[in-house]
Amino acid sequence: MIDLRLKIEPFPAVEPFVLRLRYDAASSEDDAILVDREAGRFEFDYNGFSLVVHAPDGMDLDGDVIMVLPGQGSAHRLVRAASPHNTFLVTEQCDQLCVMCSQPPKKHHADLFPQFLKAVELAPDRAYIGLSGGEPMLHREKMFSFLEVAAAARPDVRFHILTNGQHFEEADAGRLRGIGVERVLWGIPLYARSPEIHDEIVGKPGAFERLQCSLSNLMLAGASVELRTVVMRQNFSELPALANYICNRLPFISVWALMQMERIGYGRMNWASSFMDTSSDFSALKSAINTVCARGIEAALYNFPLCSVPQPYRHLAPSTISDWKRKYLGSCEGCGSRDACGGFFEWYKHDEGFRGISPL
Amino acid sequence: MKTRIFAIPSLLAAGFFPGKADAMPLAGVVEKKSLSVSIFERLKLEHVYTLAGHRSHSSHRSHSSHRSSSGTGYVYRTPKYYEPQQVLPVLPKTRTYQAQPDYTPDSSATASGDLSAVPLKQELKVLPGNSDKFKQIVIQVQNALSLYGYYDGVIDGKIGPQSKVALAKMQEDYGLKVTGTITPEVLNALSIRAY
Amino acid sequence: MNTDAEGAAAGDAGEGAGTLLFREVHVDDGFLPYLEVAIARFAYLYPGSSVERGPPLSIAVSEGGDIDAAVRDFNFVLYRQKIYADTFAVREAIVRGVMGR
Amino acid sequence: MNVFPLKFRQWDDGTFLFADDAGGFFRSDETFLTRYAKDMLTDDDFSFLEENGHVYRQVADYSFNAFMYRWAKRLYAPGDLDYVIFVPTLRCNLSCGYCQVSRVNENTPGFDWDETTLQATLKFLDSLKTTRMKVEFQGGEPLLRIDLLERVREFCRERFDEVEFVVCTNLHQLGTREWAFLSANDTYVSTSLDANASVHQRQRTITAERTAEFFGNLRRAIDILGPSKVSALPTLDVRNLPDPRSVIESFTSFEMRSIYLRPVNYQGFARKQFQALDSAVRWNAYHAEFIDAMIDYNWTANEPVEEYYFVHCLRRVLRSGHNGHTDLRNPNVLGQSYLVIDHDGVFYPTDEARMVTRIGRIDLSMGNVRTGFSSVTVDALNAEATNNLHPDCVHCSYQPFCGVDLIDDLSRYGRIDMPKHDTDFCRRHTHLFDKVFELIYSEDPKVRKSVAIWAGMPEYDPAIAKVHA
Repeated sequence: MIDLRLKIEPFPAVEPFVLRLRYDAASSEDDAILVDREAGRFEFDYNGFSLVVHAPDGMDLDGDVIMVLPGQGSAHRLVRAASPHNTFLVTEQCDQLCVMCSQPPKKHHADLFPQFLKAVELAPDRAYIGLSGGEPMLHREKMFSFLEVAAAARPDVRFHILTNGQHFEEADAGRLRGIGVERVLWGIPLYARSPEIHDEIVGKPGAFERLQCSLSNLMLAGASVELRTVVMRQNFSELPALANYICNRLPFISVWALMQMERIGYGRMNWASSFMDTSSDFSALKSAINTVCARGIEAALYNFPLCSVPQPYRHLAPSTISDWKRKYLGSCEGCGSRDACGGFFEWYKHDEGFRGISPL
Repeated sequence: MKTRIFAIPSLLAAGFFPGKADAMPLAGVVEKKSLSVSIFERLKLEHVYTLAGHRSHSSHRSHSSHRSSSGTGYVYRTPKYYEPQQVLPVLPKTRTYQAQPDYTPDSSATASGDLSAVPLKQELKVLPGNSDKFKQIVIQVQNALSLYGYYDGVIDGKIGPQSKVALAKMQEDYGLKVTGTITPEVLNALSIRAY
Repeated sequence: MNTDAEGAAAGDAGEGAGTLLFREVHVDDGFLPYLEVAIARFAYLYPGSSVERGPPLSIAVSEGGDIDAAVRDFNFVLYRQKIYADTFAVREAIVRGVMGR
Repeated sequence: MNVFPLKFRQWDDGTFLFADDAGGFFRSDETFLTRYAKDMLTDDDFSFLEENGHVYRQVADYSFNAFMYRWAKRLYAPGDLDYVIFVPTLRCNLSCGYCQVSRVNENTPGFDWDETTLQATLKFLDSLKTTRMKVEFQGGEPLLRIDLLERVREFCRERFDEVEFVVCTNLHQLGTREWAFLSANDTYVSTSLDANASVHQRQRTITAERTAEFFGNLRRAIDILGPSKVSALPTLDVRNLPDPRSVIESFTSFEMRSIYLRPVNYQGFARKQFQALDSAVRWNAYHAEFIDAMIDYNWTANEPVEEYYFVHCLRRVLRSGHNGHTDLRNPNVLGQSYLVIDHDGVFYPTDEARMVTRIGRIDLSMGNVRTGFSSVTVDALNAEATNNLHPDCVHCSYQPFCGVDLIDDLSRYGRIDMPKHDTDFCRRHTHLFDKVFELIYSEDPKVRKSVAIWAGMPEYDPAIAKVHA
């Protein structure tokens, strides 16, 4: 696993601040310049102050945007310049309680929008930044303002925002278009065509109905949506009906992502009752995928090891597990497809996992 | 019935469109006001999202009536997963779809180099807490350096070239690591409490 | 479709048209408002046919023509005109909704 | 609950296809039709219709909005002009029997772009908004003026971010300079391969020597440019149609798997002479036979084949927004996203319009590159280029998948208000869509295999062929 935190030596900050690490020259007063480097220790000059970061020698920190929190011995790597996997955790609050949630919600919220804004400002050219939660849109007003200011400041930066889709209004159309509908991809989960099953999975009565309303609003606004469906025992047999529903009711989506579960958080607690071994039974997925493909809607399989997917569908399974939480099994050693495969989540447990897989 | 067969009026005559001039909103003239116009606008943006590295065969390119043009039509070789051009680049779940903004980024927004600073068009919320604190410390450091004869510049709370030289000299004299910056050791040596 | 009577007659529907095959067609009351436009449309689709309004309405084709097909298609035309009229407003709403007018 | 208007068509097997204006479709029977027409739909009917997006409760509810979106997405919205067809010369070094209109002899003077026209064309390109451009060189034989091609290509590469060039060539008399031109990464070859060697010789090359030259050059093009950069069209004579299997064999022997069947398109007098009414019937029957031959071929072949236009139609049935072919669009807006510039600098909306004008049928020119646009006639046509509420099309189940080709209508009948079912365009497309649906609803595993390949599905699934019993 790649650590998303960096050990730092004490720094006299009184509130969280964001800076960019540079090896050569500063181009902003938020840049810290490397002045000294020895085994595992990088010393930067940040406006005359020394900032000492401890990191493995091989690690490239140039261009990384980090956040220093007062009194903490580590800094958050908000943007790793060399990685496409950069996500800001906007909040840990959430108004749904999904059975497979990988990051169960917390009550407390620390507001870091100004810091995120600075991080966007300092991000590499054409960065694609993820915003996640919790439910980021619980802080609707701040999210919209953040996106508006960020969009104006950095016309080249694009966003991928994970939201439960419970908070879009018809009147948001203007703001969405102001930010730029082609610059934001909203990743929104929908688990079943049946309201009961969907509501049960997300632990919120009425969620399906509200989601339908939001999706309709997003469609009218011209927003770009990635519809996300975690495949589970609860919704597996419903997938073909959901595919049909998508073709008829949500024809505007940019892609339908069918996702395997992460065995962490509630996903770990509910693994036995929820994990669907799609390596042993892929049937409903076939039908669902074929339906949307025929109708011209892109389908994609996220977090599926290639060997768990039947050959005709493998090209739909990009390597999606973030670099920092990806692992391979011992048996992957001899696999010829390893380079193309996203592998397994760090917290995947094989004896409770896919039964029908073997190296390709 | 024989000459003019259009017994039922055409789209235009049916009163859907006020006049010939507006007859082809389909042809690109789209009003901005109405909400649902965006349905149509949306269609024009459709090509924005393409699977990275896998541009759709029919994306925006047209074929004329007499010659099908480049390419091999719809049926191309069964995708072999291992051919690099067929494989999606390693992207996270959050970034599988690479939006291709169909505008050129404002050149003023991206100055030279990848990681250059971007002048903000709108003032971001500043964080006065830290700036004040940093300034306070710098003033204390400049005062002390000045007291000990390392610095004779202005006490302005900013580390400029003169302060750096002073810091380096002081570090050298005190047997500290020479960085020209304010380090915890410098603060200790000057008895400044900052943490 | 309901057909009440059929037969062949000589020359009573067209001048010198030779033998005609004709059949009576029952029209439900619900379709009466669309009858006129359906007859016009049918005449356009079947230039060789003729329709007697009646009642009872009867359809004739010249000998060798397919009277079954003509009656079936007449009913389809009637259905289509009714559907067209009944749904005109929604079509209008769709166009307006999409074009923003 | 309200049902979006359904249009129906009875197939030969007695069942009915129902389709709405947004292209949603299902198969059912006459009893359903009667219930629908007589406002006697049952709960079962409604639940089927609701599940498949055919009903709404009120205007602007979710179902309505989604329908509206699908409806809108079926329409063609032309973008900026980014596709031009140039005819730098009308001269040609072949004299194929079916090409009497669009060529002159190789030595005839006065049928090439002159320097003024070239300069005006470049200036015109420079004035466009787009950042990407596709240029198709037609003729005549465009490579006779490789000097012009080189200059246009050089200019475009400079001017646009993304460029693509297609040379429509007969592949004769190619020298080093021509091969060098064709070898560039951004340049593609489109040629004619009429069925097989014997037909090709009969229709195009006449002598064995020239036939050998053509096939030698085609082989060389495939070998050095790669099969993905070379495409070929077979032009077939309805009076003398080759065995489909021989056509498939000759194309696949060159690794060309997309075959775009074209009937000889006679113009003027030749059309009257050769294209009797039944030629459309014959062509349609042949086309169906060809599709069946491809299905057989694909059942066992490693690399599948397709009939390009048929697959295009199939995808238009299943998908919206599938507007990549200029022949089949609704509305078929002309003169906007692509244009033809003829040898004399005259603008035309399509190549067909150029022919129709050239034979004196009607003037469809749109001005001249030297003096600018004038598009009164084309504007008038564009006002009629939508099929949605056309009095014939509005009742047709195939309307959402189909398009309009007013230039074809004008060229054949001299008018645009023929009853649709009497037009060649309508007959050809009705036939095509009948075949498309025959395949979509087929239970034959061979058919299903090809449908899946052509539709872009990993495997066939009956969910695409809805049936309401």
